[in-house]
Amino acid sequence: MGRSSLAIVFAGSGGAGAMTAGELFLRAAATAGYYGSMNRLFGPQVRGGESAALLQISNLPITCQPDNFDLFVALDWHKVDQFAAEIPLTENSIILADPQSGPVPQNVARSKARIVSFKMGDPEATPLERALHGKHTNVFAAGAVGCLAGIDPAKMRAALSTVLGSKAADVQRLNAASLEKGAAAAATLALDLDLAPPKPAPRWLLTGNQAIAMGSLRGGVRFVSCYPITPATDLVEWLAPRLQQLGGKLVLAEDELAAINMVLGASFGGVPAMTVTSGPGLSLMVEAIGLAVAAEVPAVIIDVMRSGPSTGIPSKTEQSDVNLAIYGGHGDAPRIVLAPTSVRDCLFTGEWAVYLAESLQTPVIVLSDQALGQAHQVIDPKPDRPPPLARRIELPASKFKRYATDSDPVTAMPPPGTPHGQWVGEGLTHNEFGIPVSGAAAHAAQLNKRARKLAQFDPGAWWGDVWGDGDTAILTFGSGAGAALEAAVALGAAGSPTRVVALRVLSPLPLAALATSLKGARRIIVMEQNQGAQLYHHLLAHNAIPPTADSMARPGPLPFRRAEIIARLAAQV
Amino acid sequence: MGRSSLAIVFAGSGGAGAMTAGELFLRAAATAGYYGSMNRLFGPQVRGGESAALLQISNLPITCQPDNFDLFVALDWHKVDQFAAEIPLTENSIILADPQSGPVPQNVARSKARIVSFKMGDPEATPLERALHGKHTNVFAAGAVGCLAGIDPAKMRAALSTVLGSKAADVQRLNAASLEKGAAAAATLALDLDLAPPKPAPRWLLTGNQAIAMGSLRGGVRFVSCYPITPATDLVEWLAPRLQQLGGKLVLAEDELAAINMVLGASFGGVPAMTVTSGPGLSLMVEAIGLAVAAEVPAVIIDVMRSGPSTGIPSKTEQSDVNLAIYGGHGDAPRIVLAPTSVRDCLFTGEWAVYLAESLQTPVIVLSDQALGQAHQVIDPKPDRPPPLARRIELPASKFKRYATDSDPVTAMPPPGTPHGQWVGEGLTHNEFGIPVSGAAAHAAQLNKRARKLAQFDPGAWWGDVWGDGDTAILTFGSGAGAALEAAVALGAAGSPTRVVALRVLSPLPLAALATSLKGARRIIVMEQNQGAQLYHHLLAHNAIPPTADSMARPGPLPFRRAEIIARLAAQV
Amino acid sequence: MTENIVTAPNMLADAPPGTLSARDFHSGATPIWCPGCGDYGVLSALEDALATYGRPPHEVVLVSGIGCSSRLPAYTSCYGFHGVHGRALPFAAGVKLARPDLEVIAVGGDGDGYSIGGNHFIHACRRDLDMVYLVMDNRVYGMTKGQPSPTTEPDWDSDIAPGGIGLRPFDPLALALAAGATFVARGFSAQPHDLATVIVEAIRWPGFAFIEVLSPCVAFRREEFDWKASVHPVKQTIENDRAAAHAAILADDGFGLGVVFRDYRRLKPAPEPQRVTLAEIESEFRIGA
Amino acid sequence: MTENIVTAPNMLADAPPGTLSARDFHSGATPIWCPGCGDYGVLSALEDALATYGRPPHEVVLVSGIGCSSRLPAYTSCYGFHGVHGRALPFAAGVKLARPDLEVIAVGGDGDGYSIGGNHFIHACRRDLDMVYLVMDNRVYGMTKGQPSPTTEPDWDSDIAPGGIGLRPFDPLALALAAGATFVARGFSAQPHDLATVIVEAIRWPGFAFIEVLSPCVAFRREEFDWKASVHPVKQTIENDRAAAHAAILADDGFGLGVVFRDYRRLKPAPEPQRVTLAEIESEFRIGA
Ligand SMILES: Cc1ncc(C[n+]2csc(CCOP(=O)(O)OP(=O)(O)O)c2C)c(N)n1
Ligand SMILES: Cc1ncc(C[n+]2csc(CCOP(=O)(O)OP(=O)(O)O)c2C)c(N)n1
Ligand code: SF4
Ligand code: SF4
Ligand SMILES: [Mg+2]
Ligand SMILES: [Mg+2]
Repeated sequence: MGRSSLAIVFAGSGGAGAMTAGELFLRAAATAGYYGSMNRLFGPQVRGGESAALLQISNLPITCQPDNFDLFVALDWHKVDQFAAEIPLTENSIILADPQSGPVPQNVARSKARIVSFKMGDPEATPLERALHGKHTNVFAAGAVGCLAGIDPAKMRAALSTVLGSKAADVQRLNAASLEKGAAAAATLALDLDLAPPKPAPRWLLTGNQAIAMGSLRGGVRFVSCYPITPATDLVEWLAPRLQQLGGKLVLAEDELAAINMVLGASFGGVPAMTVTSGPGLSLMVEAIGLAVAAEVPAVIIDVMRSGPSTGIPSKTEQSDVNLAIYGGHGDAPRIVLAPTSVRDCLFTGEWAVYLAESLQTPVIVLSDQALGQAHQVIDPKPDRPPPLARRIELPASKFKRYATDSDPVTAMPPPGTPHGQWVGEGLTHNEFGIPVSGAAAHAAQLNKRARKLAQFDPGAWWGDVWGDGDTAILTFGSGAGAALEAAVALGAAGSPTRVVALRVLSPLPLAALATSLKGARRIIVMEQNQGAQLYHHLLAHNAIPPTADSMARPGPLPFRRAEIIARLAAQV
Repeated sequence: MGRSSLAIVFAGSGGAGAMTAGELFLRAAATAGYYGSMNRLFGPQVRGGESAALLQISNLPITCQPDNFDLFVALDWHKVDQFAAEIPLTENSIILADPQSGPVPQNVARSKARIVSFKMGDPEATPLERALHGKHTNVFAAGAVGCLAGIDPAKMRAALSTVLGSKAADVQRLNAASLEKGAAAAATLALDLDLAPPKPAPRWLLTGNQAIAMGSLRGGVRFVSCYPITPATDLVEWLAPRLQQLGGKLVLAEDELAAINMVLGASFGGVPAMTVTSGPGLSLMVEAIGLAVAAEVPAVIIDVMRSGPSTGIPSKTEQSDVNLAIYGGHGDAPRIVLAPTSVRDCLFTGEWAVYLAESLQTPVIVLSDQALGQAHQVIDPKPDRPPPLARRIELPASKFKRYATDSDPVTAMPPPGTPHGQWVGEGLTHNEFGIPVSGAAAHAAQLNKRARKLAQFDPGAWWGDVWGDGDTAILTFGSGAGAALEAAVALGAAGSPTRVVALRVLSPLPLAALATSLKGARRIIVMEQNQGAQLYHHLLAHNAIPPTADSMARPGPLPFRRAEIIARLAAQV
Repeated sequence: MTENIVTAPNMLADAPPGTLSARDFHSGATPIWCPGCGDYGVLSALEDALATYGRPPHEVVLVSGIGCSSRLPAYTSCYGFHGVHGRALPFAAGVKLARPDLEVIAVGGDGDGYSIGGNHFIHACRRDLDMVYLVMDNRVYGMTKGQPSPTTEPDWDSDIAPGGIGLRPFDPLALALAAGATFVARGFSAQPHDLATVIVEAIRWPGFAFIEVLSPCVAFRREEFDWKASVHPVKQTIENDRAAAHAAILADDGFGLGVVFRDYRRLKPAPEPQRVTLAEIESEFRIGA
Repeated sequence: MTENIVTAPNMLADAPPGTLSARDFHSGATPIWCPGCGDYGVLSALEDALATYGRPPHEVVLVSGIGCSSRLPAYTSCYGFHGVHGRALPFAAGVKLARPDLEVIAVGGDGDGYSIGGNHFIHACRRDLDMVYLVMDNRVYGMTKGQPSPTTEPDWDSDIAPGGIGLRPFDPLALALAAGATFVARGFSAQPHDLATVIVEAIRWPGFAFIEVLSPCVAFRREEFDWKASVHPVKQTIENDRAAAHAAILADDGFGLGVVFRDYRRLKPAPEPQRVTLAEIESEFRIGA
């Protein structure tokens, strides 16, 4: 009847095409009806160095990386062992390697995984053919794994042609041949990796970055300005042509200071606007975020977090911009900070961020992370959508005061071009008309106006996600949520009922909802991927958790896995 | 026997010279042997608008603004009433005004202060003389107040000539005449403002900004790069010529990004270096502060806080950059954050900041504020000095690893020019040699190295100042400390023993010392001048205070005064 | 990439019927400027120019950074934004890109534009959006009470740079030219009528139009009132020939007033992309049954 | 302010005795650069130049920002600093101002230097400190995998700017010149020997020496390998005449190699201030008895 999930790695050096193998396999499995996910590892080289595609295929939605990989396919061994810490293997794992690639490196062999010799590449290809067209080891290997996992060969062929795209016909033909040969060769291996039959359904295959981008488009974003930065660049690269095709604009700014100020300008012009960055860029934006708070200009800021501080590890994940997102900026400049709870939720949170920014005339920061953003995942396609909320633009019947403090703190913000609506956006302390003043009363009145906007913001049911009601509660956010949930499921099965609370709204903290969600929990552990326990301290700062709550914080870039969480919970009792 | 203190305001429009009157009077009183202080208020005009000099003269050191002013001298009434909220008067106050200036404005008259008509200016001057040399109303008024307060006329004359500096002889002569005439005219007033005799001692007259600058010079700073910003500019303007005369350099950068990076460059070069800014500038610097953390480069950053967020109220005080100073920057980038507890302490804290930065190879942010920075104060001249601490530069006997993690976390940092010491400062995650790597182990090792540096930092007795042991504790910092102390003294006298804890080290929090200082306190109130209760939440975040502690937070720009604190404490019981 | 020659159609159009007067562009707010500040002249020239140009105040957006000069937007009756120091140009670019139908004018000072905002200045020249940038250059940071800016003479004495900053000042016109600006002019606040004429031309210019305005600071640079004696019209407006424009700017004493350079050569705009719907974009993700 | 003519004494000096070789400047660390990246040629030219110049590695500081090219410092045996994106020049200025005895060389890419770092670039030209700035221009953001930079051709197609960015590229030499640079040169990574010669001259130049180096990106701009066929020596090195230099740069096709401009005219440095002690400064505060 086959196993319900399978975790596979394709790894190899520059030309070996591990990523192509991974993409092809993921797509085929997804088309066949499995859930799946793929994360990618790269060496230090800028391009073409060694790489590894980390895949999972399952009959259930996948939300985190596996404790161990079942199958490690070495396209070659060139420097591949540097990934060892990120690719856990056990004695039950299988390593598929061509004896021609040489011995298994120590770092990998140490796992005691079973090594299976497997000649990869078309044994019949002539040396000339190989030189001309490459060895297609990767496609051969993908074909082999497809066969071992029991993926419908027709789906494999279709996925191959999608992945190859517009490549020349002979390239297509030779690759197709390699795919078949790989499958044929695998049939000779006595390995049982068969998956249980899939449960096909209409699904989407996308990355977290694409999901946020899509959400923002749904929310109405039609202007994006940004400066490239890993791991956020692919979000905007996906967005650029599509935004244009929707009649919007994507502008490459000279730096992040320009990017965020262009966003504020476009937003002032009346168009929902967004910027996309990672930690270093967010650091450069905090002055202008304070301006957006003070002048009350909507703006969406996506931060795809990476390992910090400073340049850190640009291509790898961490959750260490919590403090900056919530507290970054001089003066009292409260803003909304959200975090998607999964790749699938990126669609929801991306869209919601736009509505909140627009309706509350405030900057909204979305904290995604590399692990979510660059994960390719198969998801169920119809996630909830937040109800649309729009900017208040209609002029009041009485005299228009842009920054009136005597009414609803959300005041009218007519876009330029509106007759009789003229106002001057102001970052200095101002009176109700927006004229700079320096008195304590006006200062307090405007600070209170802005605070009231956030105080009246009610996230409703979307403040976060709660699973279970065990007396241990794991409180977490972002890419940690999936692993926490898997751990909770396992702990519950083992007789330790555990609940998981994943915050979607990190600031202002949804205190009442959080208290309800934690009711009855005898033990609270705040789990996050940074050294400073930033979320934990933020929660303590607002008495959202008792001083006795525990912290489970460690830096990136290794993802949290189920086994680690279970072990840590056990150790801390 | 006379009163022990006197609070006086000189106010008037552009040409009226309220500031000169204030400076002259303060200097004379100080020379005579009184403590004194002066704060300044300006209207919105860039130059030459209305202004007010807020003075106090006393036989005791002055550490905060008075509850009320005893004497309000209106040089004229032109728009002066806009300062009313900042110049509290009572029925016991006296307003000295020339009937020719017209009626007392409502905002001021509302106080019910006693209005005393007083013709200001030389009654004998001819119209031609007045046109040529001005009316010297301000000097006349200062002469009058000097007489009323019983300041030695010789000291008044000496102070006048100091304040006039290198002005022409006839200007000096005419002003001196006005001074005399003012004194003579005052003698006719039946007002009892006589001060108790002074207790002369060698003292210093300086601003908080000058005191920090002096402290930094004592600490060895010989390179400053900055970009002008109110209210920090006068600090560097004072520093510029003196630094040059000490063989150092002050560079005017093109922006704050350049300023902080120049500071890091100079520091890398081996020279203790500093930048000076206010909120908006600090916001722009947080990326580079993270670099200083990661690459372990000493740097002193002075933030003279003003009202925020965004451009806020540039010339007025607030304490709202606490969050930014402690938490600003992406990634885990802990740094040291200090705050001087008084103008006098600016000398100490300015010097100490340099030693901490140098000895721990870390950025140190000093949070001063406009109320401290621009207050002119008479202080006792020999404050404690911290023991000098220097940078570790000697190469180890074994192979030199700039970022070694196996030893003292403070590792050698030889300056360029040192043979065999070559190293590359690195903002990416790096190994012990400073080579960029992306593994989790090296990442954690370096984060831990830096965390250990801060963990081993022991501020000793200088973590903060504690006064008294009452069962109510006011926990505060910066310019709030003086007012809290005065309130505590009054409360103690009224039978409510109150202690004051003023933090000098805001981060990392001196948890043990703080706990000791709060021992036995049944009520803890965190007092700070911002809306978000930033310090309060920071203390909660680290369990430094119990969740039951109270917050007394409100935004600027009005200073905390004794009476307000007493009232708030009473109300909150 | 092939080039287009723009003939700037609206440059040739007549002024619209004079239904608006300078007063219609005045907000009535009291400037915080010192009496005698050059910026008053700029404000009145701008109001005149806008009246002449003839679009109503609600279709005009004035964007500024921080500084005395940057206070200008609130003194007009247009839409406006007084942002943070140095970032007027990217904000203005955002407005224009999002709302090409609006008339966008960025204003500010020499510190705002050439010091902290220098990068945006050169990139705005290169980006060549259809907007105006007007810098009130007083060769000092007025708002922070008198420090040398990038255009200050090297020997100008100040507290922060005793004896002078010792650096050769920027020539903003040369910088703009080198960065690719297509319209470069200089005005003088004490000649508001001529300045208004230049501003109208700049508004009509179908690209980025840069006007450096000499605007004395009465508080910290009294000597700048002597500029009255130094200014003179530029010899000629150079068209298309950037090298000649550089030579002319370098040969000038810095006091030549008028339009210095116009470049009619333009890159062909990219073709409009095909339109799609949100649903079509979503369908890209679809996989499986 | 009067001007000084510098004759750049060390320009005329002989090369010091050749006790150092290029190897002495090599750290042995393995570059992360793609095989074939132009930056290898720049690294070897720089090592050669430093050996020729003859100061030992510990007296040289290499400063960079972020980008492929900015990885260079760690590949040499000198002191170095790999800072944040775009800020190499102010960091280098800090080193030089604090330690005039050191040899300071800033390096980086076109994104680092002309995009995010553009303001520091023009201000460094103006500040004219005695240091070298070497930009490895590949007309692309290599490190972030292929986006157009300020020097990229307007029609270069990329994911982020489909069909091309549509903006006229900066000419870095023209910008440097307009910003006041006194030494402006262009090199080519595939001609490391000539490049080394230019670098030596730049090091010896007693002011800010800017070298734009064409350095192809094999990963994202394969077509740049055709630059080999396009480069040619500049017609002449222009001295002091900035207008002529502008004209020459504008007339050039962007592939002229060599020193383009040298300006020997300098401002007189301010006189050294009188020295005081800390105690004397403290005494200013003293008041009363
Ligand atoms: C980030 C930041 N840095 C510094 C300042 C302080 N600041 C305000 S205006 C100004 C300079 C203004 O000079 P300029 O643009 O020439 O305007 P002017 O006042 O001369 O008209 C400075 C440095 C600020 N507001 N924000
Ligand atoms: C503040 C900040 N923004 C963006 C980035 C991302 N980033 C790293 S390198 C780079 C561009 C590099 O281009 P270039 O300077 O031309 O160097 P090359 O890689 O082409 O040599 C960018 C945008 C960053 N590290 N920091
Ligand atoms: S300080 Fe100078 S620039 Fe500012 S308002 Fe006064 S005169 Fe004008
Ligand atoms: S991506 Fe381009 S610039 Fe970067 S190392 Fe590779 S070839 Fe060189
Ligand atoms: Mg100015
Ligand atoms: Mg590049």
